[in-house]
Amino acid sequence: NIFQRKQEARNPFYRVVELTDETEDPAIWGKNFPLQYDSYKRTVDQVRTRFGGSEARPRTPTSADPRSIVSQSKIEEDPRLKVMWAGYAFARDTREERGHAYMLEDQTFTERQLVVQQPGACLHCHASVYVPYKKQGNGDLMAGFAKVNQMPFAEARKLVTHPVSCIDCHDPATMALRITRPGFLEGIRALKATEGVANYDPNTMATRQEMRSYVCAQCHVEYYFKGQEKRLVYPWAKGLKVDNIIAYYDEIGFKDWTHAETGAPTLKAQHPEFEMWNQGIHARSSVACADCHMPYKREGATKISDHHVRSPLLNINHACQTCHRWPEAELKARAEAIQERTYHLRNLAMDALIDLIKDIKAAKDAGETDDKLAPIRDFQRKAQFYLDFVEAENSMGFHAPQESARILAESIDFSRKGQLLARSLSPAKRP
Amino acid sequence: NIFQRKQEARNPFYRVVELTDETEDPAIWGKNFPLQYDSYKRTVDQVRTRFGGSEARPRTPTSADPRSIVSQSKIEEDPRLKVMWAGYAFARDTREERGHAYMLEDQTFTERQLVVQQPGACLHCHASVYVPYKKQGNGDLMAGFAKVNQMPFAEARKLVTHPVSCIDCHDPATMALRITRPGFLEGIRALKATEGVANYDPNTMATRQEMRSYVCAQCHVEYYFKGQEKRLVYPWAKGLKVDNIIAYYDEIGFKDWTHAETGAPTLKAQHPEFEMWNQGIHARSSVACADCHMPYKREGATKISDHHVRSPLLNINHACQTCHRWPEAELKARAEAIQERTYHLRNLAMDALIDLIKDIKAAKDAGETDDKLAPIRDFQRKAQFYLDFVEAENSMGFHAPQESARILAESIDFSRKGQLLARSLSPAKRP
Amino acid sequence: MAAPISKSLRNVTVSASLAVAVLAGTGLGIGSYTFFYANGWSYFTNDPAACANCHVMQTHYDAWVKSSHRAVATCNDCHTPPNLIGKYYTKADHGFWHSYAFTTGDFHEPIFMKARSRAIVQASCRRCHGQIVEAIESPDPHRGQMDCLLCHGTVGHPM
Ligand code: HEC
Ligand code: HEC
Ligand code: HEC
Ligand code: HEC
Ligand code: HEC
Ligand code: HEC
Ligand code: HEC
Ligand code: HEC
Ligand code: HEC
Ligand code: HEC
Ligand code: HEC
Ligand code: HEC
Ligand code: HEC
Ligand code: HEC
Ligand SMILES: [Ca+2]
Ligand SMILES: [Ca+2]
Repeated sequence: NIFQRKQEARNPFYRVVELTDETEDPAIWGKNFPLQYDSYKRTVDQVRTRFGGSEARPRTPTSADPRSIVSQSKIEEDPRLKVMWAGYAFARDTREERGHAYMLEDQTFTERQLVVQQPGACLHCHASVYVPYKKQGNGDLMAGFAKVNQMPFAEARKLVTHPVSCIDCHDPATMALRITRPGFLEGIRALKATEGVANYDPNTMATRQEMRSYVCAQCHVEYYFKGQEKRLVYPWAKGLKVDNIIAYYDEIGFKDWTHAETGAPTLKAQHPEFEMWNQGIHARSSVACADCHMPYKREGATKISDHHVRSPLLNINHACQTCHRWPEAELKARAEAIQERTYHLRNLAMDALIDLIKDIKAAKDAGETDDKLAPIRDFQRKAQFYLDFVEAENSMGFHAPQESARILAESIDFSRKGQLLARSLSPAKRP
Repeated sequence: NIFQRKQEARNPFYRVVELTDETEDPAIWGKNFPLQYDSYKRTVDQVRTRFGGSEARPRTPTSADPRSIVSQSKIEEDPRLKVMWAGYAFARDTREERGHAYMLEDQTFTERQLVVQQPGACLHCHASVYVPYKKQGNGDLMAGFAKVNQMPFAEARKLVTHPVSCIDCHDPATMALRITRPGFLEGIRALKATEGVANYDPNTMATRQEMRSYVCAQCHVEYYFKGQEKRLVYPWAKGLKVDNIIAYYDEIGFKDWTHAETGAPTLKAQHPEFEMWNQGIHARSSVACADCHMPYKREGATKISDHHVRSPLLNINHACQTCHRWPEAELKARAEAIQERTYHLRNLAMDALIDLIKDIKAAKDAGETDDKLAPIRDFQRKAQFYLDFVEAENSMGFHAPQESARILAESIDFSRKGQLLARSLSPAKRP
Repeated sequence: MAAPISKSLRNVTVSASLAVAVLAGTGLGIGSYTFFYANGWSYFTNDPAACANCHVMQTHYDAWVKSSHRAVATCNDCHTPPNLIGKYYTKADHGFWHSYAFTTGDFHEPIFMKARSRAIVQASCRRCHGQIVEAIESPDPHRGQMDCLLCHGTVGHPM
């Protein structure tokens, strides 16, 4: 009723409990901010869109993996992925990602854990690590980060309890957004240095609108583990485009794995949402991740950010229609037209890559030397990374439609040129 | 001043002369509509943008070609075009297109006229043909069209006097837009039939906003000359996408020319602006050609359509800022970012096509049979048409950024697959 | 209220009398001719039709008539600050520059709001909707306030 609304409005923050820089549990924050907490909890929902969301698939829990529901498997939906990633943990188990509520358990129980001994660095993006890092570093976030990175996953896993929580994005005193992730702090500093800005610190130098994307870019980015210390690094020292990132990896001679069928030193791209969004028209128009994935919604006499982070296509009226006054069906059709085009090219690029892998394997089986194979394997490395940069990016091209198509076109060219080179090797040696 | 402005606002059209359905000369129309006529005359201006507009290049007039100024040559700027079009008139002379004022003389004096005996059908889009068609058809537009199509160009040329003029787009009685071009009337009818609309007639069934694009689509479209009668046809009976159009040509077994180096039955795409625009977000948002290329401008108290048809990037405040509230420099940068990406892919696709042409030539020189070459030549046909569909489209991808990139990606794939096939032919026969 | 907004409003008040003087001083020039001929005085009313006296405001007027705010906010509710001096200063400022620009025809088209006008409009949004947006107002204003117009730029006159 009106009276209650007026109350709510005058008193949007009920400070019923004291929050400190050690309050990890979101339920406690929820006492002060029940509306945000309620929507935050809804990230357990699973609803599928044409290319996003996720589908709840029942499974029989085991002692090794107690999950009774997972989301659909990407490698079963498209088995070519197993060839593309042959020899890497992703070929064993890769699923459609789902809501934030699942991040910790999905990481803990993915079968990828059974293939490779993973480091503590993994947790950076799958748990509320702010308080644990500080504790491990005796109050020093960066020191704790360095320490946890190097631990075996199982050991580090014991230090954390929650998926991403309020404290990971908010300052408990003011509720202002803040960056808590060392990986992003170092990554954005390196990036800004290339633009001539020294010692960039988002926590003091970013605008509010920038922060509405940066809190997401703490995790939704490409990364690798550097050296023995398994330091989590965002490869942005040459820029954010796929071309800059591969140039960076080439320079330091990094590879994620050796392809099982071809012996190529390959790279796995992972969720470069922030990088791709940056190339798109929305980023250029200052439209932030939160604008679409956490749009405002009205609750009584106040409007709040919808903490049910999810596909905007499940929430078109709030996520899109304030800016685009078209009917919901039309907006959905627009997004899907972009996605369908991307999907078509992704399939062409995938076919080309599989063809290349076959040709390299044949040349290798025919006894070609590593010397001769090197430039061809390099084509595979490039073709794979470019394709994966779109495949692993979760918007199926929406975040940057033309750039996604551009990247896939280059991937096709790399694959086919690699094939031409592979086939130019002495055919006499062919089986 | 204000007084005059108020006057103007009350009385925008001075009907000083009577216009009939036979008034060809735009200067006479200009007596009634001096503002539109003044801007219409300014299409003689030549200003270059990064990828559009045109550059005025002086030349020494000859008796065969009296032009003292032409625009830059595309085939000199990128000599790969001569290989792509080898054996066709376009390899002899293709220039950047310029303002409407030049259409008749540029067509008359292009060196392409020296290579092929052109038909009267050419004039459909380069002259004010409405009155001449009606005269030749004794009052029947379609009959006149059929008759002029078949004439030799030189003969038909004598029937016309003006470049596109007021009467080609306007009804002299009401000044409403109207379609006068048989090619478009037939083309759009075939297209609408595929969508289940029978006997479509734009002159009675199109909305005003549609007409603001259709008047341009009378000419800015892909076309071919059908059969002995050289009937001008827009190949839309299966749809407007590049894939639909090539399917149409394949079905009727049409080719524009035989490639001189490879013997492939190739197709030349020509200015498919209407087709490409249709795939873009602006068309989807009902933004018409005239909105960008003839935006409203204020003349005193009246707003008129700027009849100085030209690159919108030379007129950003009127052409774009009504809808996009960003600074001019930013809007230019946005358009150019799209164009640069397209240009990059266009170059990749061009390289791939040239490589394919080399490989087919080598296989042919090595004595491969037409039977064996046929599927490879078909790859060339496809790769060439897809690439040309973007190359010949004059917005360098702006009209449909992702679709242009998609088409180029497919072109690359066709070229490279063609190469793989060419090289799989018995290498023993290679020179 | 956001720092940048209140600051520019304070500047407004301080220089208001000066500006009125300038306006008066030019009163015998072309500005005043325009001002009167174009029914300048109606400008000081709250009637939106007064704005549409200038045909360059006609499109905004036509759009406002169809807007969600037609029944609840007039032009001045959004485009002038609330206090009396600010209000009439802003009107004088607009009035003078509009007349000047209109007469000379020397203005950028389409018309874009200046930064100061943008701040005034956003202050108006907050004046009416302060309550509902309280929860989303920035807790650390030095980072900048939420830009209402990023999402709601068309509420006054969707064109
Ligand atoms: C203009 C709106 C918009 C912006 C801004 C935006 N996104 Fe998206 N995002 C989308 C749409 C639309 C999809 C596709 C959802 C689908 O297919 O169901 C998507 C998909 C995603 C997905 C996969 C979601 C799923 O349901 O599987 C993730 C993760 C994501 N975006 C993260 C981000 C991040 C991080 C940022 C900022 C760096 C960002 N987005 C910016 C609109 C946006
Ligand atoms: C601490 C790391 C972290 C942060 C910070 C983070 N995310 Fe996520 N996000 C994840 C992980 C991990 C998943 C996948 C969880 C899973 O599949 O179990 C995910 C999943 C998602 C999804 C997919 C939901 C679905 O239904 O498929 C979206 C959308 C998304 N995040 C958007 C965002 C946005 C927007 C922000 C910032 C407001 C953000 N994320 C901040 C780690 C993070
Ligand atoms: C830089 C941040 C980051 C790091 C480090 C990280 N993840 Fe993730 N992870 C994400 C994000 C964001 C998603 C959701 C988007 C997606 O699935 O592409 C995700 C999704 C997942 C998923 C669910 C989808 C799937 O692939 O099945 C699993 C499982 C997972 N991660 C496991 C791991 C493991 C194991 C590690 C360590 C080797 C790790 N993650 C390291 C950010 C990260
Ligand atoms: C992944 C990042 C992320 C997490 C986790 C998160 N928030 Fe937020 N929150 C945001 C963003 C983004 C905003 C918008 C801030 C802005 O506009 O400046 C926001 C805004 C808020 C606000 C301000 C009012 C509003 O709704 O806009 C409150 C209060 C809030 N969050 C509470 C919480 C609580 C309580 C939790 C835990 C249950 C939480 N948040 C978890 C990202 C997050
Ligand atoms: C805060 C404002 C805002 C939000 C929210 C927003 N957009 Fe946009 N969108 C823009 C702007 C700005 C542009 C660039 C064009 C322009 O200047 O009008 C754009 C462009 C687009 C385009 C054309 C780009 C292209 O590549 O074809 C599409 C499609 C689109 N948006 C769809 C969506 C969808 C779907 C959503 C919701 C998931 C969404 N937008 C959310 C502001 C927004
Ligand atoms: C949303 C704006 C917009 C619309 C709508 C639009 N165009 Fe364009 N057009 C452009 C831009 C921008 C360019 C690139 C100009 C440049 O590179 O200088 C362009 C380029 C062109 C060119 C080449 C111009 C030159 O300077 O060389 C032609 C011809 C053209 N368009 C015709 C059309 C036709 C016909 C239609 C409708 C079927 C259309 N355009 C619709 C914006 C538009
Ligand atoms: C269906 C309409 C149409 C027909 C038929 C047509 N043209 Fe054009 N022509 C155009 C348009 C539109 C342009 C401007 C766009 C461009 O150059 O791509 C153009 C441009 C030209 C140009 C200037 C640019 C250049 O290529 O050097 C020449 C010369 C020309 N045409 C000659 C001809 C000749 C010769 C014929 C007959 C064989 C012909 N045209 C038939 C529509 C047509
Ligand atoms: C009667 C045929 C015809 C019609 C109708 C027509 N055009 Fe053209 N247009 C041409 C030809 C031919 C050229 C090239 C002239 C040359 O290069 O000599 C051209 C050139 C152009 C150019 C290039 C100008 C430059 O500087 O490069 C633009 C832009 C253009 N047209 C847009 C339009 C638009 C918009 C419409 C509709 C309002 C339209 N045209 C209607 C035939 C036509
Ligand atoms: C290539 C096509 C084309 C040609 C040629 C053309 N016009 Fe137009 N004209 C248009 C379009 C498009 C409009 C906008 C009509 C609408 O919005 O319905 C227009 C509008 C007009 C209007 C209505 C008022 C206005 O400015 O919007 C007048 C008057 C006019 N033209 C006069 C002329 C005169 C005089 C000539 C010859 C000197 C001419 N036109 C040549 C396409 C053309
Ligand atoms: C009559 C309105 C109108 C005009 C004029 C117009 N646009 Fe747009 N533009 C739109 C709409 C509508 C969209 C789709 C996004 C949306 O819904 O806001 C769009 C989208 C865009 C986009 C994003 C699409 C993409 O593929 O990235 C760019 C860039 C753009 N316009 C640039 C321009 C430029 C440059 C001009 C002038 C040459 C122009 N526009 C003229 C209405 C217009
Ligand atoms: C509900 C608030 C509101 C009302 C009522 C309102 N406006 Fe506006 N006005 C705005 C906003 C918001 C903008 C900024 C639009 C933008 O930048 O996207 C604006 C901008 C303008 C501009 C600058 C041009 C532009 O689009 O930036 C003019 C002129 C204008 N308004 C005139 C008027 C007139 C005249 C009226 C009354 C008929 C009026 N406004 C009523 C909110 C309003
Ligand atoms: C004398 C004619 C005239 C009248 C009356 C008029 N305007 Fe304007 N207005 C203009 C002109 C001309 C401009 C463009 C000035 C410029 O951009 O420098 C303009 C610009 C504006 C702007 C945007 C420029 C800025 O200051 O940021 C707003 C907002 C605006 N007018 C609102 C109004 C309102 C509200 C009214 C009625 C109370 C009104 N106008 C009455 C002629 C007029
Ligand atoms: C004079 C008071 C007043 C001013 C100034 C004002 N509004 Fe409103 N606004 C209202 C009222 C009253 C309603 C309708 C009441 C309701 O439904 O809550 C409303 C409704 C709205 C709505 C919901 C309807 C819609 O159009 O989506 C939005 C959003 C909104 N206003 C935003 C704004 C913004 C942004 C500004 C500043 C540019 C602004 N308002 C200026 C009084 C005002
Ligand atoms: C990033 C986009 C965005 C920005 C910025 C934004 N809003 Fe909103 N606003 C929304 C959305 C989405 C809704 C719809 C919420 C709903 O319907 O639940 C909304 C709703 C509203 C409403 C209407 C509530 C109702 O239904 O009655 C008002 C009033 C409003 N906003 C005012 C403002 C004001 C004032 C500002 C600036 C301080 C602002 N908004 C900034 C996105 C935004
Ligand atoms: Ca998902
Ligand atoms: Ca040109």
